[in-house]
Amino acid sequence: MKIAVLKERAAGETRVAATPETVKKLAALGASLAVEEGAGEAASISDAAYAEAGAEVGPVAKVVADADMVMGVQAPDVAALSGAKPGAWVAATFDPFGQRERVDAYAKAGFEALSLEFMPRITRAQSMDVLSSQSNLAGYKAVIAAADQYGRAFPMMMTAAGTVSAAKVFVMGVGVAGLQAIATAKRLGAQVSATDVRPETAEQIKSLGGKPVFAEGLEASGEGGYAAELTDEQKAAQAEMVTNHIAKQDIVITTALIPGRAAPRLVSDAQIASMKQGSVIFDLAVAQGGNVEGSVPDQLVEKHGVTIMGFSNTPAHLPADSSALFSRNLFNFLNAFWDKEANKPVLDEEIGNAIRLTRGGEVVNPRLSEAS
Amino acid sequence: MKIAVLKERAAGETRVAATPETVKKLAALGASLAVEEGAGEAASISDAAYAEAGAEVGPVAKVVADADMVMGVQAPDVAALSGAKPGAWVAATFDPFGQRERVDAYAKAGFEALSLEFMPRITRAQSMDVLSSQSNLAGYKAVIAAADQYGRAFPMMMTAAGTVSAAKVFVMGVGVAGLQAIATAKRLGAQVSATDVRPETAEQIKSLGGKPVFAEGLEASGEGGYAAELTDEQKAAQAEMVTNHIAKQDIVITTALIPGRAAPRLVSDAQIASMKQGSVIFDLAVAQGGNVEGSVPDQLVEKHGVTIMGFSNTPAHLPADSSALFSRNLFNFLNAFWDKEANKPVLDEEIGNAIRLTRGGEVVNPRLSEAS
Amino acid sequence: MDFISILSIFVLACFVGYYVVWSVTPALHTPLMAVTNAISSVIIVGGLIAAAEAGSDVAKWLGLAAVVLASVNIFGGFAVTERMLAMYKKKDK
Amino acid sequence: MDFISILSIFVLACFVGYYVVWSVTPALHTPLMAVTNAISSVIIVGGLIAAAEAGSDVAKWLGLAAVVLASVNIFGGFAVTERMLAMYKKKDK
Amino acid sequence: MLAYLIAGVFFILALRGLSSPATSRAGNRNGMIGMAIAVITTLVTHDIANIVEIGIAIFLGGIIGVTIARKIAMTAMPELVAGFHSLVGLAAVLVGWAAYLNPGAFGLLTGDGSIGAVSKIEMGLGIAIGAITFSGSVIAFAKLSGKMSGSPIMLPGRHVINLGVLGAIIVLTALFALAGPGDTMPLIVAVTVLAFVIGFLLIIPIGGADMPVVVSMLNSYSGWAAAAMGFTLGNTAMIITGALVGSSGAILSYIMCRAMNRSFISVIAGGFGADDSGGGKGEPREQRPYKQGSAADAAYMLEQAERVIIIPGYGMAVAQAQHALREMADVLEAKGVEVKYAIHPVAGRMPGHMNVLLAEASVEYDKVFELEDINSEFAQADVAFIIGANDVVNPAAKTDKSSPIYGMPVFDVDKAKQVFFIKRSMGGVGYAGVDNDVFYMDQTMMLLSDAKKMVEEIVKAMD
Amino acid sequence: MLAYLIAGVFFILALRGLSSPATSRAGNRNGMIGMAIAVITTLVTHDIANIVEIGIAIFLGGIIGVTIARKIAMTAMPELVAGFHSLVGLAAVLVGWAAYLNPGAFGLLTGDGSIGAVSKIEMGLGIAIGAITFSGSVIAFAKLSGKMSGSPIMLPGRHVINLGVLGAIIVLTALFALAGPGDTMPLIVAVTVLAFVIGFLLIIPIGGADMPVVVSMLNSYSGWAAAAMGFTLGNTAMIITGALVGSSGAILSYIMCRAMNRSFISVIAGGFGADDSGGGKGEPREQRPYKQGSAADAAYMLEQAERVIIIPGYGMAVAQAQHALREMADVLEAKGVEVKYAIHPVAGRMPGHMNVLLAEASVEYDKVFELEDINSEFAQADVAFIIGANDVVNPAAKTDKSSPIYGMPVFDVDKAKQVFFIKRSMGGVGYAGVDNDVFYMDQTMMLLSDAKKMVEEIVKAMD
Ligand SMILES: NC(=O)c1ccc[n+]([C@@H]2O[C@H](COP(=O)([O-])OP(=O)(O)OC[C@H]3O[C@@H](n4cnc5c(N)ncnc54)[C@H](OP(=O)(O)O)[C@@H]3O)[C@@H](O)[C@H]2O)c1
Ligand SMILES: NC(=O)c1ccc[n+]([C@@H]2O[C@H](COP(=O)([O-])OP(=O)(O)OC[C@H]3O[C@@H](n4cnc5c(N)ncnc54)[C@H](OP(=O)(O)O)[C@@H]3O)[C@@H](O)[C@H]2O)c1
Ligand SMILES: NC(=O)c1ccc[n+]([C@@H]2O[C@H](COP(=O)([O-])OP(=O)(O)OC[C@H]3O[C@@H](n4cnc5c(N)ncnc54)[C@H](O)[C@@H]3O)[C@@H](O)[C@H]2O)c1
Ligand SMILES: NC(=O)c1ccc[n+]([C@@H]2O[C@H](COP(=O)([O-])OP(=O)(O)OC[C@H]3O[C@@H](n4cnc5c(N)ncnc54)[C@H](O)[C@@H]3O)[C@@H](O)[C@H]2O)c1
Repeated sequence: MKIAVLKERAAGETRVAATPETVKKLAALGASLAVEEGAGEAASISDAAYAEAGAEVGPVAKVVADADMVMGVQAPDVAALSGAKPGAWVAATFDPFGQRERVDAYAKAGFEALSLEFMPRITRAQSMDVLSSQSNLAGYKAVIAAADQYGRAFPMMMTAAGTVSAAKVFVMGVGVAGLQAIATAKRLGAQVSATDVRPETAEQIKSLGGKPVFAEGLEASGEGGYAAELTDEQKAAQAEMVTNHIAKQDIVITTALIPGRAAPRLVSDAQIASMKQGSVIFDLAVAQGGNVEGSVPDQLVEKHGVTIMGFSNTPAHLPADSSALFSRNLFNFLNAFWDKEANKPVLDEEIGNAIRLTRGGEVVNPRLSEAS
Repeated sequence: MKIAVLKERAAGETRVAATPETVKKLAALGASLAVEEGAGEAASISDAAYAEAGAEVGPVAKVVADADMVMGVQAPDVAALSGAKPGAWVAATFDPFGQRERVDAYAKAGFEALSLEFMPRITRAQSMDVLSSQSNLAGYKAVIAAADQYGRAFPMMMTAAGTVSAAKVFVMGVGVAGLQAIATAKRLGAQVSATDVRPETAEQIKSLGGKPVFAEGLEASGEGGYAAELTDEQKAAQAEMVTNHIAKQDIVITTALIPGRAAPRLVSDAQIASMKQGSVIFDLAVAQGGNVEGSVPDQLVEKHGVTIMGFSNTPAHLPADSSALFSRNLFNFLNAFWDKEANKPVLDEEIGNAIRLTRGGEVVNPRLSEAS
Repeated sequence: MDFISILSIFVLACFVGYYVVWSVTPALHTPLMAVTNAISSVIIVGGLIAAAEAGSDVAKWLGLAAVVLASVNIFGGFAVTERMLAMYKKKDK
Repeated sequence: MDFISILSIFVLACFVGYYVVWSVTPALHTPLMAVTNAISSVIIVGGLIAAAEAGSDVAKWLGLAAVVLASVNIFGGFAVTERMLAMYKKKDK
Repeated sequence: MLAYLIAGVFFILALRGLSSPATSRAGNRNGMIGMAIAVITTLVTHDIANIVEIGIAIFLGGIIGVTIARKIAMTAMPELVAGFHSLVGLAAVLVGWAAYLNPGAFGLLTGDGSIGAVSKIEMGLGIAIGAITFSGSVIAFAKLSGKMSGSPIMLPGRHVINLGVLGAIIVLTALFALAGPGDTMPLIVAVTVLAFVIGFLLIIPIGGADMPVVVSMLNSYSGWAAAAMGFTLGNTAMIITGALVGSSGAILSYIMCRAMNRSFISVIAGGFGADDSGGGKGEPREQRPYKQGSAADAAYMLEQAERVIIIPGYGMAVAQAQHALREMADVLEAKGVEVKYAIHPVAGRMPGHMNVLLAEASVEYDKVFELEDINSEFAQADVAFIIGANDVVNPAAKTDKSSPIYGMPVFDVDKAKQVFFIKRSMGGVGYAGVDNDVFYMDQTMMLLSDAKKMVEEIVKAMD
Repeated sequence: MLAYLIAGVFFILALRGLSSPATSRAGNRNGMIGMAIAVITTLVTHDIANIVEIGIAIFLGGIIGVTIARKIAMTAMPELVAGFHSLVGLAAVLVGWAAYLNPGAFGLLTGDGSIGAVSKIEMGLGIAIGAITFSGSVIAFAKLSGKMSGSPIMLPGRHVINLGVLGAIIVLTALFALAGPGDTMPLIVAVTVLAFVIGFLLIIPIGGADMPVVVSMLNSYSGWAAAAMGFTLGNTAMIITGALVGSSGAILSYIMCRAMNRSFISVIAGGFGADDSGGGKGEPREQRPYKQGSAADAAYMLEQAERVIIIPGYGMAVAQAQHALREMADVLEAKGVEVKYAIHPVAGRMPGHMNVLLAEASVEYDKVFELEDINSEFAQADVAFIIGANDVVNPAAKTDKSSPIYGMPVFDVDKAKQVFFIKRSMGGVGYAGVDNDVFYMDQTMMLLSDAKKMVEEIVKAMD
């Protein structure tokens, strides 16, 4: 079985879907690997390192030719896949709701698209879950970037020249990224508070030394540990809580997402205006529509003396680690289903059906059929 | 007594020598304050805030006119001071060794230049010591900036997708900035080691959870808690230790300075070449000539896959806090010597003679006479 | 011996017993019970006297029976304690 | 009372004394000394007997002197202890 | 007899030695020496008509005792001790009767050739307490060894019956003391029989969980019986020892109750006060037996260990126990114990959750290991110390295909010699909400408490 | 006498009560009750020829005792106790002599109208120990109250002299016991005199720092004297009490030596073994007196406090004591004590040094105060707890123009009721390298140890 790893083509994408480490491990399973020239450059991995790990390194056409499977971080345009075996697998993130046309194109081209962000949140799939591994790093990066942007220091310092008080950091949305953001801000010495709509997160916030700030009676746990959308009434309650709390904050990190929908709007312009001069808001959801009014991906927006920032692709700002974890997720996925005899992975129903978008020219995923 | 606060004219300078807080306190002592329009802008302080605190806000000419004293972060060119009283005091940092011409110009213009970086390191002057307060913030900022630049996360994370190992941070030069760098890196979860030439720093490194790494037999404590220059032999010993240690490091922060001299060269190009791809070096001494071979102020230099960075003015990257501390240092200085009856500060010999550069048309500072 | 002396001895011994176990590690509760059990077989002294003296045959046989029972206890109790305590031999470091 | 009983009582009381102070808080060392001092004035019993009985005038006066000294101790010792312990009155919360 | 006093002192030293593991073996030796002194003194100071029989009796008893002690399984210790108690009780009864039948030998005869009233009271008490000890211990033995159901057996109206019998014993003993020489036999027989009965009645209603306390209490009774006989015989060794055993046994039962959080009164009063509800709070979802331990137990075993592996989980984070944990590890390391931390990839609620907290507590990175690197070391570990983890040690992930966590790699804690498991209650579950077989393993000791509090107590208990 | 036994039990309970502050007052009461029982019993059971004189004697003694107890300054307690000891010693001598002169009254006469040899030995011992107690206590009193130099006075050849005198006492006592009725007087006089002398000789060479141990040891002696007289008189109360006081005093001196890190033997042997070097290790740069405390003392006072202010400094950082400190504060807060942290602007070695460490230990920010905000609160604080800080609490910064730290604002710790000062030794200095008057204040207790270790011990001592 030949697996091709392409250089990412999306703008700003610095990650790569395989590292020398996973190349070696996949080769040990029995696969033959081909890696496009320069694929790892942005993640500080040289072509030589891939070659040394046992991959064939070459130009894209040669790499894709006759591949049984293509691995990517973001799914490549179908055009880039010409030459791959018919019905070949393409394992990558597809943003299936946002880029439906691409999914349709894959179906038309007869590839089997495996969308890694549809990996079910079950215990045994934890090690294959790219959303978790990438959100985790994104949560860390958001705080570091905000700290670098902020004109003051995070920790309290009582010095001979007077006291620098600790920055007040407010984390909105306490999923994987939010928790790591709490942990990181706390480490830096900030006073951290956080909010969510799933009540079980209160204990989790405290377990990292943060202070939960919850609107009363708000409870919107959805399926699989995800959040559900709020009713209008709930939204009003939440907005009021935020209005009261946010004016005292120096740093706000928003991470709220609802699967399959636009990110919820958590911070309004009026609320931003109530904040102190020099405060910083990092909108981790900016690529999904943004939690913060006026946030623009990859731009520093200054409003009412407050800086609003957010990256369209946060994990790409930690290319080395995010590539390492992404590629290990992919390896764990293939390894779990690898069939020695067939010398290829054979998926089971629970996970296979969950992540498979297209097969035999059709869009087969139930979540996509519902959504359309 | 009229005190003028100017908007900083130096490139990249974002700080300001007075904040509304110190304006109010100085006014309470009996001074009348004049602040140039837009002086606090870069530090998130509006003109209105100054006015509210009791300062007269206006264009530079009006502010300087008849001033008994001018306060600045970096000393302005003499040209900007026309209109001030003859013999007026100018309290600011002068970089007297680096910008000797400016000092001479001040002498010629008949101003009394008070160089704050010459504040003696005695206990009662601690609260007036701008070097300490600004180095402290610089040490913090260096780590945050390096962390933002680094393609990986600092802390160890054992996750379902595998382990991210902790970044190894090496701090060279353990003065005020170095200690804060150790503390900040440690907070972020890095494995921190540090080195210096003053042996008493070993205990201080440990007191922050870092690991001292010292070249054997190296001891070069100078006067007033500063370091002395190394002999060639000592330099060789240090270089060997660094060569052995640095290859294993992910992040290097250099802070070594020797008063009145160019910063010592601590890291050579060959040593950089031995480091891992993707490593980051932050040279805090870059403005004083740099501890690292090839470092250029305010530029990201990439050499052997390693990023070398450094700001010409690090505290200016935390404008709000650095202004607050700088201006409080200044206030503490004036307050300590304020003579109620004369309604102006009257310096004593120990501190006055130490910081006074020019008076009555002459360069009067002993350190400058020695140096020339 | 007069009653007051005996009583004094008794009372003081009660105090000693009280103090002596207050600080026992929980892990030693069972061995401690085994030892006190063995020690309480000091009743064998009564059995010995009964068995030793002439006068009543029944009393002698009762005494002998008491001696057997108490001996089981004494030997068994100390031996079993020794076994239990072997677990607590200080590890060699 | 026979010697063995007395000796038994003595030995057992030594054990009790040993145990009773092992766990004393250092802060209570001085009050403890004051109390034991007061208690050891139980020697007054001897003084009382000497003073009470007829027979020897010298003995009587010696006894009375002993009673005075021991009384100083008893009253002084307990009173001073009470004063010291007043410092340790549990604060009202 | 000075020798008896010396024997008494040796017994005191014996108990004293037993209070700490370091001196416990010397303590046991002291006990033996004391006993040898007492026996030899008795033989030497009496003219011995039947030295051969006595020799045989001692020899016989010794053989039996040593054999039992050698053969018995370590797990059967509590029942063995209960069994031994019954022997002491019976011996006391026999000695009492012997004294009654041959008062002259014990020097109990008053001027008129009868036994003095005080002596008779002491004798009656000795016999009664001995008999209670005997029958009570037999029941305790039966319950502990499983020969009888461990659950409490509640007779209707038992309070009234018990009080009646006890009253009868007291009245009969008084009558026995006052009765003339010819009338005493039926009275003492009645006392003996009733005492056997009450011992039985008192222990029958006490549940198996409280048995260790009962055994200690019976131990105390056997001491009082010996002391009573000592009064009768005017024997210092018996008085000292009896009082010693009596009071130490009582205190020990009290301490045990306190450690188990049970009311002392309700346990010792047994038949009088035992509450009718079953033991244990916070029912496990499945009523399986588990062992609960105290901080002191854990402290002791940890100190004795050579290799300890700590497995932190979400509960440590909730309790914010990381600082206390680090402190515990410090203390252990100072004692030469090797301590490692095993971090599961999904321990906690976010990736790297445990790492954040351990770094906060300044745990060195080189003591922190990931699953693959440390899982093979459990076989060499003396203690696996699980603090607030649950799912990540659940063997169901390896064995039970129907479990929601099936397929996740987990720590092989069952390979460790001893497992400590800190959680707040048997009722609580982990993220996956499933029961965990580790709770019920033989080598597992559950430490039920808030993690921070428990670890702090363990630190306190170590020194 | 049953009553004497009861008195003895009350005395035991008295000492037992004194072992913890909570029960100490009840303990003192028990002591009074026991004494009352003993005295009344004696009066009731003897025919009293001189009840009036006795009444006057008791009344007189009582007045004196109570007056002294009321008037004495709290700081003079140790010398007062020493003074009281001398009285007990003298009383023992007097009673011994009374018994010698009027043996009939004490029932000491044997058949032939003389005193038995055993009684004479007991009597001789009682008198000798009493006399040693007396003269020893007088010296201790003089040294403690400053009436005599506290420094050890070393006689040349004192070891030989002491041994000789002691030997003479023993020999003379033996002769006294064996001598015929007419020859005893000179012997007992010689014993008495020599005992006075040896008491003096034994204590003279012991330095002032060891006096508390000596007082406790003399306490023990007074107990033995009472016990010896108890043997003579066959009095249970005196025997029990004497043994109790004797052994507890000895143990107490041992405990005190251990706490002070001094060898027990070298102290009690006094004249025999006292090393000729002055006491104390790690000389302070100026030999000024200071109080040293133990973790248990600190724990106790902290628990009793309502407001505690912690002042951390560079030493806390060096010891990495922040986690332990946080733990201590947690325990105190759980007991209702208010705990605040006072951070000096230049504490540590870098700006914000303390903040980093306290944040690491998760100390809430709202408990951390800067100098200006908290300095006025020391007047209301029960305890200022200085851990590894030094320069930042040095009052020389306010008062001494020549000091290198003159002009720096410092914490007004002298306003707090009690100051604890943790550092490793009296020799160590802070960054500025100057001595600190706070060490020598009345309300300061120095806790000399590594900061982390000390705080951990304090936590252990609290419960
Ligand atoms: N790491 C991740 O990224 C992540 C993310 C989401 C989910 N998960 C899941 O979370 C689980 C992690 O497993 P885990 O072993 O760490 O934890 P766990 O299985 O959730 O168990 C937590 C344990 O801690 C106890 N506990 C809670 N509070 C306590 C306290 N204050 N003191 C003492 N004990 C306390 C609980 O029992 P009591 O209530 O009886 O005290 C329970 O036994 C896995 O199932 C994993 O799949 C992990
Ligand atoms: N904050 C800054 O930016 C800065 C920078 C440079 C200098 N300074 C100067 O540093 C000083 C700071 O004052 P400070 O009060 O924090 O500290 P300090 O005056 O330096 O005193 C430190 C104290 O800690 C004790 N100590 C050291 N290690 C210890 C351990 N392991 N356990 C227990 N005690 C220990 C030392 O006594 P032993 O040795 O006897 O234990 C000493 O008493 C000021 O003089 C300040 O001017 C401050
Ligand atoms: N068991 C597993 O296998 C596994 C693996 C990974 C994550 N998870 C769990 O899944 C959950 C979701 O994680 P995620 O990070 O992917 O979530 P996410 O990225 O979908 O959302 C981020 C957070 O935003 C919150 N949110 C949504 N709408 C909000 C609103 N209006 N206001 C405030 N907050 C809002 C969500 O509750 C969530 O906590 C977490 O609890 C995580 O622990 C479980
Ligand atoms: N008492 C006071 O009032 C006071 C106030 C502030 C600072 N200080 C002390 O002054 C000292 C210097 O502080 P600073 O930060 O201003 O120093 P700095 O900025 O002059 O130098 C930074 C560090 O570089 C080190 N260094 C110099 N040459 C080196 C070489 N070749 N290799 C490695 N390291 C080298 C120095 O030893 C120093 O630690 C510190 O000890 C600080 O605590 C004292």
